[in-house]
Amino acid sequence: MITDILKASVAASAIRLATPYIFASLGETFGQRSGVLNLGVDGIMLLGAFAAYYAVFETGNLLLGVLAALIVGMLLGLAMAFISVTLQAEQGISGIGLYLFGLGLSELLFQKTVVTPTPIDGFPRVNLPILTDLPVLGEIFFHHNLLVYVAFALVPISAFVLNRTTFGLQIRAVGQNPEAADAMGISVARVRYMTVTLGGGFAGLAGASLSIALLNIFQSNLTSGQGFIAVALVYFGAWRPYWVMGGALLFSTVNALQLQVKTIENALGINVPSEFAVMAPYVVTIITLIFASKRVEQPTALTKPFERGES
Amino acid sequence: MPENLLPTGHRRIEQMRMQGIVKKFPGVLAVDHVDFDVKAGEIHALLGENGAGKSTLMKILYGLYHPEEGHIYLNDQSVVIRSPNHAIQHGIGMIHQHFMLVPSLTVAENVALGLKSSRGLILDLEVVSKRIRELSEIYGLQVNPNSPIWQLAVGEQQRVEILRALYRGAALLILDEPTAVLTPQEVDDLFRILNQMTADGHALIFISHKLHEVLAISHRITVLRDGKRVYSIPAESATKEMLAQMMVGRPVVLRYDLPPIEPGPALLRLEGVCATSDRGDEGLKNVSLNVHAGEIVGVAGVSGNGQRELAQVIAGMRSITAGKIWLNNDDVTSHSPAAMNQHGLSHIPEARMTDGVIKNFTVAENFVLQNHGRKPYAWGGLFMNFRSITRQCKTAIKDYEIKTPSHETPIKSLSGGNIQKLVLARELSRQPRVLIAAQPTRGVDIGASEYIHHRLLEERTKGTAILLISEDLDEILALSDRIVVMYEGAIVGAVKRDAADVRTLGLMMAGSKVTV
Amino acid sequence: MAIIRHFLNTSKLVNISLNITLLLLAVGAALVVGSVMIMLMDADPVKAYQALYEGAFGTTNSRAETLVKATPLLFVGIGICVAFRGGVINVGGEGQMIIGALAGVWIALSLDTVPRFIENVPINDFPQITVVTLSLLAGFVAGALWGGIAGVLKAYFGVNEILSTIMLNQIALQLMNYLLNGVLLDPEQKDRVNRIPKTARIEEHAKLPRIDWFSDTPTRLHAGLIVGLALAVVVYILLWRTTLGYRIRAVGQSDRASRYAGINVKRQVLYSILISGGCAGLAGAVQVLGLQYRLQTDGSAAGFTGNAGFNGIVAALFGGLHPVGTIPASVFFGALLIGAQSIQREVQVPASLITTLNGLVVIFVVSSQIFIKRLTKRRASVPPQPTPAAPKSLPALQEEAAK
Amino acid sequence: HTRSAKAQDTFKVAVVMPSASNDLAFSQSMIDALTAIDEEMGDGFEFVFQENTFVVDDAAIALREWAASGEYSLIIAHGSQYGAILEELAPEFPDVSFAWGTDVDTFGYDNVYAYEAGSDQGGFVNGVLAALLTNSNVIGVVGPIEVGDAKLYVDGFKAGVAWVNPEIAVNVNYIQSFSDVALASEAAQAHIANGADVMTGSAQMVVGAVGVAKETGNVLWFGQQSNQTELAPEIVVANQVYHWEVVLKEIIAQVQAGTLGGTSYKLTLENGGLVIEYNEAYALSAFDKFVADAVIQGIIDGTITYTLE
Ligand SMILES: Nc1ncnc2c1ncn2[C@@H]1O[C@H](COP(=O)(O)OP(=O)(O)OP(=O)(O)O)[C@@H](O)[C@H]1O
Ligand SMILES: Nc1ncnc2c1ncn2[C@@H]1O[C@H](COP(=O)(O)OP(=O)(O)OP(=O)(O)O)[C@@H](O)[C@H]1O
Ligand SMILES: [Mg+2]
Ligand SMILES: [Mg+2]
Repeated sequence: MITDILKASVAASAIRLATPYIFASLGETFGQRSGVLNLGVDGIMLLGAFAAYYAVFETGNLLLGVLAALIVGMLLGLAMAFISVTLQAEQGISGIGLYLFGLGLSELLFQKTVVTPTPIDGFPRVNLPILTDLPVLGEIFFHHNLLVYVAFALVPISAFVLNRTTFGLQIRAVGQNPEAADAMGISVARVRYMTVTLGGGFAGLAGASLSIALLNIFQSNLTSGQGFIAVALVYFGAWRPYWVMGGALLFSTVNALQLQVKTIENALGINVPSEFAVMAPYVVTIITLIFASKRVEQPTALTKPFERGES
Repeated sequence: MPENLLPTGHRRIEQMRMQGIVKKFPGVLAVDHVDFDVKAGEIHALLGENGAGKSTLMKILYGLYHPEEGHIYLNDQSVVIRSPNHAIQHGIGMIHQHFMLVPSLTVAENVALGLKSSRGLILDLEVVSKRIRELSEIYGLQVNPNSPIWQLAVGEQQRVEILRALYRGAALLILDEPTAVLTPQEVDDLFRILNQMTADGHALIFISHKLHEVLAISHRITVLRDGKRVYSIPAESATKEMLAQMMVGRPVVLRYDLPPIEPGPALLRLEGVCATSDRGDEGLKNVSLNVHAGEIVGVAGVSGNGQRELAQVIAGMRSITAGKIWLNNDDVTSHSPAAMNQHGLSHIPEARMTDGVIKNFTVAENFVLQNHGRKPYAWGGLFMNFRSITRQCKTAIKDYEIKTPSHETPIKSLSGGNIQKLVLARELSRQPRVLIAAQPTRGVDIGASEYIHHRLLEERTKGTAILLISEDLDEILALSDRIVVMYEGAIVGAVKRDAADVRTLGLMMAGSKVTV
Repeated sequence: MAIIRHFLNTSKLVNISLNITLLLLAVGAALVVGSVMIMLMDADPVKAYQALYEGAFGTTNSRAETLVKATPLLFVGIGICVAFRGGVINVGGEGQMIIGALAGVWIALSLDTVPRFIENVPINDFPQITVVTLSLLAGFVAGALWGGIAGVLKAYFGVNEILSTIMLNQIALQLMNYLLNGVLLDPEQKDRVNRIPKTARIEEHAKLPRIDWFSDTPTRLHAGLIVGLALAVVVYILLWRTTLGYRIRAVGQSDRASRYAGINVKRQVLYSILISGGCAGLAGAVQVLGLQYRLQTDGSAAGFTGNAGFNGIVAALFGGLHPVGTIPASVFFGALLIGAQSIQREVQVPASLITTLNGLVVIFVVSSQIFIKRLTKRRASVPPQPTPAAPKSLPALQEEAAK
Repeated sequence: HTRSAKAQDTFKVAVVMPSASNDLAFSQSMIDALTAIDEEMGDGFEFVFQENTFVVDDAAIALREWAASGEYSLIIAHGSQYGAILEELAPEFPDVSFAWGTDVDTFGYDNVYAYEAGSDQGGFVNGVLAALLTNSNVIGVVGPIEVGDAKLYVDGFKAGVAWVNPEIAVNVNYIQSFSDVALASEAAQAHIANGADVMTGSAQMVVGAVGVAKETGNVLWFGQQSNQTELAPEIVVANQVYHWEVVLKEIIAQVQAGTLGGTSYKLTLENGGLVIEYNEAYALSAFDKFVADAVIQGIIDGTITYTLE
């Protein structure tokens, strides 16, 4: 009995933990599929988190918060697109720059406006008629707030867009062989601007999911590096939305279990050093990938700026 | 249908004129005040050596490059072609010399790329596939709309390119070296299609380094040299020799006579070799083959029938599933490429740009790709000896007449012809006992081709065993002592030089067993 | 313009100085944007930027601190040059630094406690050179092995290195927290309830000597910098003068062509990240032996590394992925980081403003690279080849055609 | 500048601290203290600080600059991770006075003060109250890394709980991070899932945990380091709050008297450096409050003793 409760709560916790990763990783997937690596995800998440938090802090309107995060995220995505597509800047570095910028500015604005961490009323749990009250399943799947569901809904949508729409086809083409796409009359720059901006928006939502849905507070460096894990998860998922989600869930599940281990070990009487517990998700992710060992070719043009007549 | 419409329902381009076109690249006047025109129902051929400016001129017409000077007129209306998109809207299509396909996407996806979908935002691949099938019916171009490009042989990819252009119903179609990779039959098919298209009222521009093709298909011929238009002539009044001379500026030998040589021992031996192809099917089926010292064995075949796999297997770049391989009587079955090199193998790879050289390395660095760790290029295998590398490379540049500013130029800024010469120089300088030459003159102009052929014949007289893999039958016929034909991964026939003729070879390549 | 190009084609010097001018312009632009923010913090930009300059170059000490800050960036950056040239994106510098530091400090400490094997040799009389060399070596090897994990994963299991190195950073951190709270814990701390996770202090003979000959006031500048400069030269030779370097660069450019050439691609991938990790490991060891004299954790990686594992990448790329170019790049970046802090101290603006400013500078500088690219591209391309006279036989042929 | 000269004109203090000056925790507790002193001493006192100096070596630069400038009467390294730096720096500037914490070690230098918080004391009191208030007999603790001030507090808290009822399970979760709010909040979720109805924690990332406790509504929270009541007025019972001004005043007095260091100070309930601040909004039963006050008194006059594991 106690064990099922644990399982249920672990699963629920995993789903919550995975939410920001799914938002951010999906966004990054679009950018990378079109050939742009954005290492600045964490910075965008932070500014998105603050924007959402501040909007709600001032107005109490949650949708306004989401909107703010989305807009801020897309603006930063647009900036990243300008830097990496138009100015053809080395994507690795400009990403790090964007990260520092977001890390600093989000905290700066916070200190200038709200000053000390102050809780807000974030997205409440969505209560579904019967579902929420289902014994175990209810707790696992139907005890969450709106943004959690949005994140998971975005997975099939993203997959559909990438694989079944003309835009998706253009994204894949631009990421694999920009010259060819260009010769077929597709504007490589336009596609990349769109994906990176979209990715920024998703990253913004990832931030919002932390500050106004899961934690309902803001603090300096609220994400504590989750954006970088999100980028890693894109590689784990080999640029496929469903696999990316799988990676996020795996990572988060182990993380959730890891927290449980610490508390049930008293019962079991064993002693796991907390350092190793905390290590677990990272180790498991790598090991899983060893055994999955799918050698998927990354988008050929990833991190390569496109210019006509380059050969 | 109304007079000014094509069967595809698109508007005809009665006439296209380019006037006083100038295109500069840093340090190069690629196109120098060139006038060029083509009419509906006409095929206008464009000739010239590598780097003469043909592709550039066409890329301008297709909106990929923008000219510094000059005007383009469509049906006597001046137009500015800003982008490929724009060109497509004007009914101009282009088949690029270096394929413009996305390897990871399927044929259908590649065709659909950049087109409006009948379902708005959502892809309509079924519709596209259907139309593709129709077109391949009409023009007899077999391709499976659902197979990804990377699985297709070069020839098949070429067909996709053509299909795509037809699909878009281009009224004016530019073909930049479309036949470089096709077999005689394929070429005949292509020409049938092209004639059909001109009959329908298309205007066609045709670029090739193969003079007999040009003479066979085109109505008018224009020759470019170093960016200038040096000559324009109706096809019927032209001859191979004179065209060759026009391009190169000196008489060119187009036929070789092989001095009879007593073939020595078999230096390369394959016995029942099998291997899987990239497609995962049987790439090589139980191939047995001998190449003797002082002998050139030509491997003919439609591209994608195992030639690639054959070369890679011998070079140690592809593992074999069955059979044995000997170099100089040493069993080298499933040895590494390095080991193969050690055993005196040289290999001119098919994919020159991706396998043969490292684009961003200098000419000199590329010159020592395999031997960089050996005397005289390295001390004790540890430190590079640039002095001797430079010396050797400079000699090679001189001996092989490689056009390059210096030995320190990044090789990517050489023309394919010159890149190929460097590869040749490198491979021959390693004094091979066995040489694999895969598509040695693809896309290389006749001047360079002639040169390369002479070098191969020299090697032959030196007593090297040469395996010449080519889809250019003329080349095969011109150089080989013996010819084997590959079909679906197996050797379906072997012919002696004098017994060989284009027709029978063509039939074998098409799969029909012929015994000579 | 034409003249500029002419020079670009001929003289590299002009090209370099152009590089620098552009760099300064970019930084300038970033600082202008920054000054707006500083004013919004109702602080005085002029004073702030004075503080920045003073903090980085004003005094002997600040100059020394700039170099001290640059040292780990240099080590990591040099390693990044090798990795990136070999086509490996090593973002594991943080973890590799940590592991290197652990190994370095462990050797440095245990050389005091090894049993005497030679008679009458007091234990602490290991010559400084021996202890320091061994400790640094340990740092290099450990960092290399840690990087090697990602290398093996990439080469033999097809695990993307960006993913594995990001993960390995976290693992290394936890490892450090565990060891510093366990076997490596300072004996003095062991029996304290509120123990601080730090090692014992290393002995004099394990310290990298300070460099103090250039001034009478003591600074923290230490011999690590010299090691770094030497390493830059060594790695330059490695990359462009040795066959190993040739192979690494070849694989980085085209694994297909390398395979064709008979180069063992997987092994080169492994080598490049081994070397890269080693350099980062060295950075970690140097920080301990040259500056802090004991390893201590606040639970975060940055607490020890100061993000050198990431900033080193930036330095390397600013340095054109060239070990020697990385030297000025590291100093520039070090100066920036040092100066930024002094702004915070002198003008009392929030630290976050400084982080923002750093971000802006990085973005502006990296964005400015395109102009250099645009101008220098002309150097790469083919010079005009003289047009040979039209073929002699032209008129004849034309007559023939006319008939 | 001589010592005596310094003593007369305004007393200038410089502080370097690891996290944001408004972190509702360790760093803020120092800022609050200095602000309090500033209000008292007015013109006679000034302070500058460098916050967010989580990069340990960056603190070295700040401390060095300040020391070399000779402008500051007292230079504080507020963070146990800065010890190694002072250890190297102090001897170079023998006539500059340094203070650092939390630790007891003055390295035997006569220009270094050390200060620490006996946070186990407040931890004990919180623990006692927690034990009295729990119904499920499960208590959850969220900590950063298992060292220093945090460990001291948690161990004290455990002792307090055990003092009331050894049967009560105290689940401690060190999440190995001072900043990972998300993980802290999930740790709290885990505790609640395991039946915890009272929780506490240390360091700035616990805001996440407080949030969770607040949401569930029926889980109580005990604050540490600074007053966290405003985070969740409904469920915060009491906070142990640091008042560094107590030791700082002594140190300042010493420096003004010309002694630059050598002593190590400790915040205790006795010297008023540690204060249990109850949340007025929370209806703590008279009995529980009585017990808590008794325990505080007992610790002060030594009638209640406990051992930390
Ligand atoms: N993208 C480019 N950048 C710089 N120079 C170029 C570029 N493209 C072409 N050139 C220059 O323009 C000249 C003409 O090139 P072009 O591709 O038109 O030759 P070509 O006639 O197509 O050669 P081939 O017969 O090999 O196709 C070349 O000598 C080359 O130096
Ligand atoms: N980025 C570039 N910079 C300089 N020259 C270039 C560049 N791209 C192409 N060229 C030049 O354009 C000319 C033709 O380019 P292309 O790639 O068509 O080579 P090619 O000679 O046509 O190769 P192939 O013989 O295989 O057809 C070559 O002379 C090459 O030097
Ligand atoms: Mg061409
Ligand atoms: Mg060509």
